Amino acid sequence: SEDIKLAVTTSFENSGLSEVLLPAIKEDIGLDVQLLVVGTGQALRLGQAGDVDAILVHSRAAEEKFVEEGYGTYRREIMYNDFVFIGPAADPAEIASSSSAVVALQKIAGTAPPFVSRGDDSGTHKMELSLWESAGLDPAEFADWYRAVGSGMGASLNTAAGLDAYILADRASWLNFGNKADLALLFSGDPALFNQYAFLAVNPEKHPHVRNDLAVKLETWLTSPRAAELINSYQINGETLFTFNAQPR
Amino acid sequence: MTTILPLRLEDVSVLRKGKRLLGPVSMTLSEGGLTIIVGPNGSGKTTLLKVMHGVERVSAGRVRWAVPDEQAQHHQSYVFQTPIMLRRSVADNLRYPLQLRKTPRDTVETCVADWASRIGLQDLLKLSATRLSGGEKQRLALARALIRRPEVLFLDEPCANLDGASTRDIERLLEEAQQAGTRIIMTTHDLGQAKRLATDAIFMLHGCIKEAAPAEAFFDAPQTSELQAFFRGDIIA
Amino acid sequence: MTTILPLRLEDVSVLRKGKRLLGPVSMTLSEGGLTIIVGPNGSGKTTLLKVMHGVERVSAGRVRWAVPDEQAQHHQSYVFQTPIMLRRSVADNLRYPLQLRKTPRDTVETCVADWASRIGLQDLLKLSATRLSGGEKQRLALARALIRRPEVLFLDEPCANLDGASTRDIERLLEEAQQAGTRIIMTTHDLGQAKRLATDAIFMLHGCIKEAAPAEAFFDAPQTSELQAFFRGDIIA
Amino acid sequence: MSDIFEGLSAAFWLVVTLDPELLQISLRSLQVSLTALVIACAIALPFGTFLAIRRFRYRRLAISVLNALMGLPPVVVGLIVYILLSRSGPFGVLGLLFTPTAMVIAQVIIITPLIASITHQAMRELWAEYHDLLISLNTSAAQRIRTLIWDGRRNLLTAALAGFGRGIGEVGAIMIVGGNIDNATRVLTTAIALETGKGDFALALALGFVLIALAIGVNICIHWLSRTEREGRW
Amino acid sequence: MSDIFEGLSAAFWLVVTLDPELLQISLRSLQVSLTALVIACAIALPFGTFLAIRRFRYRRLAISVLNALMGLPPVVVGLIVYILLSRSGPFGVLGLLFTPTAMVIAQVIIITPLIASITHQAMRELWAEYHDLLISLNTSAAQRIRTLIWDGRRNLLTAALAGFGRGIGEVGAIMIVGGNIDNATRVLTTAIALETGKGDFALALALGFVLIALAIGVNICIHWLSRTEREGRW
Ligand SMILES: Nc1ncnc2c1ncn2[C@@H]1O[C@H](COP(=O)(O)OP(=O)(O)OP(=O)(O)O)[C@@H](O)[C@H]1O
Ligand SMILES: Nc1ncnc2c1ncn2[C@@H]1O[C@H](COP(=O)(O)OP(=O)(O)OP(=O)(O)O)[C@@H](O)[C@H]1O
Ligand SMILES: [Mg+2]
Ligand SMILES: [Mg+2]
Repeated sequence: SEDIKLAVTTSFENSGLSEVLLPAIKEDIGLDVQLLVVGTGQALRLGQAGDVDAILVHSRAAEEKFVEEGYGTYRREIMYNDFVFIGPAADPAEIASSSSAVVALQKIAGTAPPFVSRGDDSGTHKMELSLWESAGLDPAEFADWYRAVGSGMGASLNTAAGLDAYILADRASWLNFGNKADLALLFSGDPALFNQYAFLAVNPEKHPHVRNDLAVKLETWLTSPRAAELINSYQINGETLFTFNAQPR
Repeated sequence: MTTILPLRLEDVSVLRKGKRLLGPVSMTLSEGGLTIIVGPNGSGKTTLLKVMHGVERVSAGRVRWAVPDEQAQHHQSYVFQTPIMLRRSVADNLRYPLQLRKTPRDTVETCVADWASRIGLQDLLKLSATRLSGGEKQRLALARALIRRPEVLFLDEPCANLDGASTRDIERLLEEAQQAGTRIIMTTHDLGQAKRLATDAIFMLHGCIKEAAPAEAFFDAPQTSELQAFFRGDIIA
Repeated sequence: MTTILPLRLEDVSVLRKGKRLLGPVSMTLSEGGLTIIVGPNGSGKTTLLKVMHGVERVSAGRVRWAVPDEQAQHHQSYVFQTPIMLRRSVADNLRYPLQLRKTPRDTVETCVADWASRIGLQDLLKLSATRLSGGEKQRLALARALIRRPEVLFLDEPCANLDGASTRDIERLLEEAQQAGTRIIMTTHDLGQAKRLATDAIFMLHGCIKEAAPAEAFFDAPQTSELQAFFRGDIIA
Repeated sequence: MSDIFEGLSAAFWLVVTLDPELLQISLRSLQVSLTALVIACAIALPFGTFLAIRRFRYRRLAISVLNALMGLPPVVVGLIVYILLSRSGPFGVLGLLFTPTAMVIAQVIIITPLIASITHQAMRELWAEYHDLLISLNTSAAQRIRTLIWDGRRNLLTAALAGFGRGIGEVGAIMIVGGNIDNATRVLTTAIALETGKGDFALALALGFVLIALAIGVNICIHWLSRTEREGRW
Repeated sequence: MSDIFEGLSAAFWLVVTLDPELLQISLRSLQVSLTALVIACAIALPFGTFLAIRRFRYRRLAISVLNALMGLPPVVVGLIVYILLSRSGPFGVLGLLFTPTAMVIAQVIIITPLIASITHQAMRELWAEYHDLLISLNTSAAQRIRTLIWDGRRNLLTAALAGFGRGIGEVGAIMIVGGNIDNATRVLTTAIALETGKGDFALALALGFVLIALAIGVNICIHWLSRTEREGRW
């Protein structure tokens, strides 16, 4: 069988979906997908350097820049999940009853309970920053309660668990996370929290050695009905995590 | 008068890797005098001294002082055949045994100055002891042993690397110590020195005590043929 | 006949931390004979020997062999005052200098067996050399030096820890070596031994050569008052 | 490749402009690692020396275990410390998690076995030399340990420096127990990991070079200090 | 707290059921770290010994730098090795990135300074003892190094074990250059980091305990082997 190297972000890996998809890929098209689980920025760098054959991330602006600069040929949306607000079960900021994500953030800023930010320029972090912006707030002006921890999704959740803090996470990572401690899912469902994953094959013109043929094969599979079925039916504790939304080309 | 003697060895043996370094030895070391141990190389003199002093483990038998070991250890000093120098200055080497006993500082300093001049190292006090010449090391080791004012003093060939004048000086020091009540047990290969100093003597061969007698009888009328041969310079272990 | 002699020392000095260990020394060591160096402790005998042999760095002056240093070094051996034992068995200690020269294996083994029995250590071949008694170490060090068949042999008090019989044996070995053409330079505190062996002698004091003469003149008619005092046993460095 | 040069020049500019954030995290790195070093030395030097001088039944086993503990994976140490210090853990009430103190604790656990092992090795030799003399002088165990540590201090330097090196370069454990919180527990190594994750390799390398320069600086200081002591063999 | 016990029992079950995946990543851990150890020793033992025996102009500086290199942050080493081995780097054509070979290279860089430093420290003492004899016997530098390494081999054990420990517990560098790819470059430490990220502390701890047990096992083996050699002082 053949190997393809795919760089993914920590939130994708932490969701556990890969453990369902990879064996199926192997079975269906005989491809060994080697996952490199790294930060969003690092994933893009690996793609730029030609060290991986494709990347799967969720940070639209960065993805578009990647394609623009010619490192990738195009961007193919595969699926989405959503971001959720996690926080202490007691919910001191009372965000559970918020009408929207922006309101939730305003409440948090109002009560100033500990809040953990990824702080690592990842897709999740960028989403959080854009939400603050929509809420008319600037994290740079926050006091000590706002903690930029500069780590991956799992590590940040661990820190939030330790601090009993609020945090923005993707639903998949949260459901698959084992160290929930006192934390609970407090708010979700605002369309603003939509989280799109996209697949980008590395441009073979920039890096002739990359296995673009395999990347295309993988992309074809990822956008196939079989993938749709697996992705849509992936559940943890009875909850669906991802929604397949690839458009046929 | 020492308080820790007599020392009794009861059937003491030292075995290492199945080899017998010290045969079964039984003896009593009572108060007063200066005992010389002679014997060819490798006959076990050093081993015997170390066993008495308690730095060499015995494989069988018992070593008993008149008082409990812990207490007895306090009143003994030992000068090793190859001097062991602390990696410190000459002065710090002399200070060390006194510091162990928490002697007040000025007593320490007077003692050190006193002993340094007695052994003729007063000009080298600041030198690292490991850099001393062979003979100087031996003298320092002796002073470091005597500065503890031991009741029993073990010396393993203390004059091997000394020049004539130093040897004479050391012998004088030893006589002084002896008069002050220190019991001395020493090995030497210098039969002249043995005769000059001994009040009684021991002859060792192959790890055993072959002959032990008061000095006069030992040197003038050796009983065993081995000791006679040794005096003639005939035995090589 | 050696090929590396004469050895010339030209105004050699050794200074360490501003202290002069060896005063300016000039001398020539020519072929044949056995030179004995005597002097009180700390007078610089060891330093002088080491300078000649090239293991001690000189601060001023020059040490010159008849041939380039690298080559000269090949034909010398040295027995240190405190024997340096490799942390290996007695046999491996004897093998080592031969192995350095890539001597064929069976030659090595015959040589080792031969020398071990000459110095009476044939029964201890497998023992770790660091466990030997003081005298045994000295004999091993000597054999390890002689096994290289040196043209020039430096000995620093090789008999200090030896019993009478061993001393006699070693002296015999040295005479043999000398007859076989080895040039020997040695220090000793045993004036009897000095007289027995020397063809010429050097007296050192405070790092300088005070007197150097053929043996007879040296021992029977010492010129300087210091050497006379030394023979009387009066000088303590 | 160009990243490396960019990193070097970025490091240069960070340093010459005395970037205040860099200064802060560098100082925190130093503070955490030096504190951990002092504590670890206070434990490891006597303990390693003790192992060198005392024969007891399970000594060999103890030494093997100590040597094996040098391989304690930092991530596991971090995890255990995290569990112990977390609110639901036994020491949760102390509120130490995500503070420099927690980072010091983790580092102490990681570097103590290393320092103790090297100490043991260095002291074994010196003990072989001093053995007879110290027994003859009827010293207590404490006196022996003190004497060996003092007279062998030059040899222990390597032990301490190895410990410092491992501490200052460590990231796995302090990431977990410190949390890499900006302005609170971010140190050089966690900042490097962060920049690496962001894909900003030049900045990561720049911080790395600063860290290496710091380590070299500390080492040269220490060597220079120990040089003012007497030169030569010992 | 309960995580720790769960971890212990999970470790126990993983081991008794001989979990095939565990076996695979454990073997890979061992393989990478032992290979790195052998290579690092081949470089560091002679080099550390050389530093102990040779006086040259910048010797002190060289030793300081060596000691400082013990503090090389693994993440930085990983990054540099990554940049060099990356497709767009100078050695990209070799295709070594994300292979066990790359992990070995990174580990060699990390542990060599540590082993060399400890070697230097251990050999200095032995050299002081042998100095006069080896000079007197007119040995070449290579002969001196060989003699010291051989006669001091028992002291070098600590150096090697410290290097092994640092290697087997290391995660920062091999994560970057190995990529933690399942079935290809995943080793125990990267697996632990992964499980920690998932918040599955029990499994992470279980893997950690397996790793520690492995390290203890290797150490006891080595000690036992060196025990079959002659007992005692040396
Ligand atoms: N571990 C050991 N195994 C076997 N033999 C040993 C061991 N240790 C010491 N020996 C031997 O024990 C013998 C006795 O040594 P000891 O040092 O007591 O002799 P000595 O009478 O003091 O000799 P010297 O006059 O040369 O100092 C020596 O032959 C030595 O080689
Ligand atoms: N680094 C140093 N600094 C100062 N003095 C030193 C240094 N090294 C050695 N010495 C001194 O140099 C002197 C000469 O020593 P050397 O070993 O040559 O004497 P020696 O004649 O062989 O004495 P011995 O008969 O006792 O063996 C000694 O007094 C010693 O203390
Ligand atoms: Mg003896
Ligand atoms: Mg001398």
